[in-house]
Amino acid sequence: MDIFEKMMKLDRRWIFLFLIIVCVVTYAIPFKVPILVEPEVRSIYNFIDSLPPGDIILVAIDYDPNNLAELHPMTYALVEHAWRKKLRVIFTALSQNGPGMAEQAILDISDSLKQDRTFNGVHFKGREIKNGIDYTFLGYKPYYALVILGMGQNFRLPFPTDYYGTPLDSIPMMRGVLNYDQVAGVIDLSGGSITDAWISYGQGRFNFPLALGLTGVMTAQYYPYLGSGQVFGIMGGLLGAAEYEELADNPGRAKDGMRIQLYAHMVIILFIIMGNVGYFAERRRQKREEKGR
Amino acid sequence: MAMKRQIPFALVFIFGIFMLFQYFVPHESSEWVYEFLLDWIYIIGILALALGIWSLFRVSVDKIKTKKPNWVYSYVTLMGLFIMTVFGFTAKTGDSWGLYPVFVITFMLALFMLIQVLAKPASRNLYGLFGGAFLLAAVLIAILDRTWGFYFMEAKGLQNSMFRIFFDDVMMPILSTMFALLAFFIASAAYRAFRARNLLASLLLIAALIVMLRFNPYLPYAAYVAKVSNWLMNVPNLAGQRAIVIGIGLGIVATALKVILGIERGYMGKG
Amino acid sequence: MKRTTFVVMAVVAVLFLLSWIFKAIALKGTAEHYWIQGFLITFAAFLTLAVLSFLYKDNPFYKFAEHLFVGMSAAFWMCLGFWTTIVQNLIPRLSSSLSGFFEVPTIPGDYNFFFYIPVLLGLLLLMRLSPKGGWISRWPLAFIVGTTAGLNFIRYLRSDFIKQISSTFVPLFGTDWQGAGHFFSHLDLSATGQLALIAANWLIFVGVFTGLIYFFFSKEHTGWFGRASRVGIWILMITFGASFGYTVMGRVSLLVGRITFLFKDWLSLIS
Amino acid sequence: MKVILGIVFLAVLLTCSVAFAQTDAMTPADSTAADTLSPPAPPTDVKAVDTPNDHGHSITVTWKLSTDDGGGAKSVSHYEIFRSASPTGPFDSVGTAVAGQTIFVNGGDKEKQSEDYFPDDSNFYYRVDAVTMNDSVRSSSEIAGPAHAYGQWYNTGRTPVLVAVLLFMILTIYFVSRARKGQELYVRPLGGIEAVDDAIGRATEMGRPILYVLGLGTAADVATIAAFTVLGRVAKRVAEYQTDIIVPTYDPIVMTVAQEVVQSAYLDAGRPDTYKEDSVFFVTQSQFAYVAAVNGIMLRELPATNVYMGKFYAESLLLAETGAVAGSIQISGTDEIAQIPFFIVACDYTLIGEELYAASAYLGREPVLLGSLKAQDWGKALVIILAIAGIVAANFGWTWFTHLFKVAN
Repeated sequence: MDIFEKMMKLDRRWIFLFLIIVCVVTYAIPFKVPILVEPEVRSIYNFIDSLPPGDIILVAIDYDPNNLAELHPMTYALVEHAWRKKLRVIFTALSQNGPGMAEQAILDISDSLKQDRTFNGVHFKGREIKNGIDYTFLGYKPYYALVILGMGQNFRLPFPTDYYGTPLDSIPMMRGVLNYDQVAGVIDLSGGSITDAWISYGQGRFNFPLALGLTGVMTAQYYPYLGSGQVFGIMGGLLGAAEYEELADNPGRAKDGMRIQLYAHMVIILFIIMGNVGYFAERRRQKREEKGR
Repeated sequence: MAMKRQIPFALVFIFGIFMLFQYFVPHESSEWVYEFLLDWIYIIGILALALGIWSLFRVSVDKIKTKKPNWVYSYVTLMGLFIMTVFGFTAKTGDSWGLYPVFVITFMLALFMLIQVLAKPASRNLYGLFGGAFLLAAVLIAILDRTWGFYFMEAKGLQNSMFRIFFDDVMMPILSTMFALLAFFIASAAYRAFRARNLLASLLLIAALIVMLRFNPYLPYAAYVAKVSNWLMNVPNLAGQRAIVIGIGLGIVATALKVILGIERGYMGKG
Repeated sequence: MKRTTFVVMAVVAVLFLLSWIFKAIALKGTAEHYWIQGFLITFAAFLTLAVLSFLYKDNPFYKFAEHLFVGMSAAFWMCLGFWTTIVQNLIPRLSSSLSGFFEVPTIPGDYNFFFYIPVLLGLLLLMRLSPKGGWISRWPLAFIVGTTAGLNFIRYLRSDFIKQISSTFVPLFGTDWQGAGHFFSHLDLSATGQLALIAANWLIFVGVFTGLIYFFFSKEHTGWFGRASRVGIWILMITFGASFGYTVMGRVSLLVGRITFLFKDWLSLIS
Repeated sequence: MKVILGIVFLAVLLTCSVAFAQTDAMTPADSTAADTLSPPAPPTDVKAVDTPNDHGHSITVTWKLSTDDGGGAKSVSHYEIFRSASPTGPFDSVGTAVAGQTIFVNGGDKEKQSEDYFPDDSNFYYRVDAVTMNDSVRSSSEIAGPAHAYGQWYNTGRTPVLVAVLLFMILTIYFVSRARKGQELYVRPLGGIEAVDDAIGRATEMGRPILYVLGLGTAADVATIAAFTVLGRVAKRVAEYQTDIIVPTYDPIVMTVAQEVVQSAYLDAGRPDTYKEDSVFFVTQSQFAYVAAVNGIMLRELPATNVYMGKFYAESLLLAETGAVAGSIQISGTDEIAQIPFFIVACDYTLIGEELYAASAYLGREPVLLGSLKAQDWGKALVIILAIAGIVAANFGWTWFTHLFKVAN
């Protein structure tokens, strides 16, 4: 067996071994990989970055633990960025198993805000994030389409109280906040059909700026909404989250994940190329042999 | 004969036609029947699970009985089946588990012995005796130990910490690792099949490569590759998907119609 | 048992024990039941590795994990189905005394006695187990197949047929067509966005068209028809390649989850 | 040569994408806040009627916008809708609609026990208030009514679907009856199905079984029903050749049906005595446990051929790759679009989407089944014709044509 034939008929277990070694090594060694930022993620970052302090955004944490791996990093990167910019955030969790996870994320992000940090050369002083002042967590209500429609009339219709049972009227941040009109924009992070409801019932009816965070599998089918202007930005999967982390100069779990993804992809591509080189060399040799005969 | 052959197809026709035209009747009464029928299907499905569990049990015992290759592992299956069932119907009432572990082990041993009765008719009496004794012991523990109990009436078993621990720490690791095997298999499948053998294979290969390279920042013209891959996903991919979806829709509609009209009968067997 | 198998088993057992002890010691400060916690994490790691070992070849560890998983998951779904469907949805509708027995609140309704029908159908299905009454199990099957065939007929006709057709209705000559003259006078090559959109729409249309031709079964694929169906299969292959390439990313992230478990939660090698 | 052609084809596609650009996002609309004391103009022409095309328990209220809707100092922020059982009141608020809306559906639950119960056949009166940002600054419309809710027997919004249903039924019945009369029908060869017979022959030669995987579908999935028909054919061949068949199932009802199918196939082949009851068995109703078990079977029983037909999800590649390692010939067919690529890559033959449904007709070679295949093709021809007509309509701005395809929810 010559080298080309070996390249063509490699035992798949070598591929497995190589893949797992590459994954473990890239996971264990935290080196930096450049991340290419696409315009659809940059527009979300720019949107948040350009809002004046005190503005309100709505972050819909509408995924459940199944999609945590891909969408959680987006929540962390985006909300931390928003709070550093002193924006106020309304959270919803319209997926049944979501609220507990969303609450945990909010508390985690609040913790990281306590430290002084420097992002993109700008120094941010740590501060305490207070429920009711910096954010309101509305929690879960069934029938997400109706909830989205209801919030267009008044947040108090679907959510008379927040997740913790406090009436919205007695939450300082919600004073004078009636519906989407008082919200600068909505960012929906979802791994399912709730996204469609935000586009058709939310953005379609009430015309607020809407950006999406989606799982990798879903991303491609939502690009048309970007073209039609219904959505101003899309973060797709771990890649989108990593791009946001890159923009916000706040490397987190998405960038860790991307490092592995990138090298795993390269391993797979390498093997594909190898197989093809072997295949073509073999074929040429066979042809030559046929001619020689 | 009619009971065997004609009535089933008559039932298929009646319910099929009803569900078909129900869609056009918004009236409450039609909606009401519709909801009933959907609930029924669900309930029948759960009752049918008994058939499945019985099949699993019988096949496993049969393997042990006839000593087919790998018969030893059938014990593992049966153990998993029974241990999880026990957990699903028990819960602790007090602060501690008391003799619960002893009970579980005794009960498992009793089941082991009783399976031996089925598998080894030669020494049936011996195993029967031991099995009965262990079963009696398990029952006695269950009656006498008040720190935990059987719950056939309340869904306490689902909150049973053992039920959840076994789900989280035994089933989940296997499940997610099985799922993760996909990462390896996708690599080996790509290596094996993505060869530019002919035009079709080359198209498959090139499209896959471009999309896989979409976020590789080391590549020259990386931004351009990302754009091209987005375009591939949104234009030719969309067209192809749409053609397949329309085709599948037609196939499903035609097959469903054939089933309702009794033209397609392959699913019902004969005789 | 072969000698090597025995040695491997022994080594694994020793490693397992060591891991258990070390893990328990490591957890001592943080967890209350650190011996149990240590065992569970070690066992989960063992199962993870057992499944991963399948990549090398089939082996006793994989067989163990597989059989355990099969048995436990069957019991798990049975318990879940029993508690959530039978006890919480069916029993409360059947009779108040039964639901009193199961300690669930009754679901009032005027026509609840209809819920005896699925119970009856479910029992008919179980008749399969009897050697002579097997044929009667076809009745519930006919009910299920008929109902869902009617349901699917409408569902797919609507979503895969009518909706997909109307989504192919896109302008192929610009967003607002006001005659050819208007189109050409506004044809500005610098406005690539518009042009690209039109080109994309054309390609989608051609793709759907040729893709559908590929799926024609009753006409021979020769002549122009054959050529169109060739283009159709090209588009389909690009679709498949692109979707394959696109999915790789999601699959690799599944692996990351398992690596995290092994190296972080179990071995604590990576902080 | 073909490779070059493919590359050229791809290059053309890629050039098209050069210009592919995305339009910019839109900017948020400014919210206006007005502080006034004089009330806005009331909404006019208020009408209350039963909501059409529903099951009752709902009344639709429509009105004409207040003249102060859409800007100005006394700008209306929303409308509040009130209802009463008598024209003189008292009126209760039943909901709000944002400014710019002219319709409100007042519906409720159909269950009498429900708090939100909305009775049919009782008269109600409605009033609509135009409300400004200051909640107390408002003006009321005239009272509309009486109106009562009732359920309809036909949903006019779904007529397009009815037309399609009837059309399809007529097509199918027409072609089936023509086929019954004995007209010859051509069916193009399907690679995967042609391979089935060879594969069974190969299994017999090698003395190895055939593995038939029905996937994760239930008896409710049409793909699984199509897979049963293929199973019947395969099982019959298996019985004739005296090979073994293994059918692990995921759903107990699917298991029951599969047993029926295989048993009667053996009967058909004239060998009911060789049918083994345990050849069709239940594994578990958990996706990955099922995969683990089937993978194990593949490596231990070493089937000569693996056939995958029906509904498959993420497990498609796990199964097909393991089968490839075991060296089995693999034939697959599914209507799960996301899984077709994996089968294409890892299997020897793949039935793409609709081909699975055609396979049952193709295998049976019964004229009636082939007739329905013809109806399917006419359906596709219709799609193409309608699509072209629709595109023409879209380019000429004939919106009425698009509206023909609008289906109410």
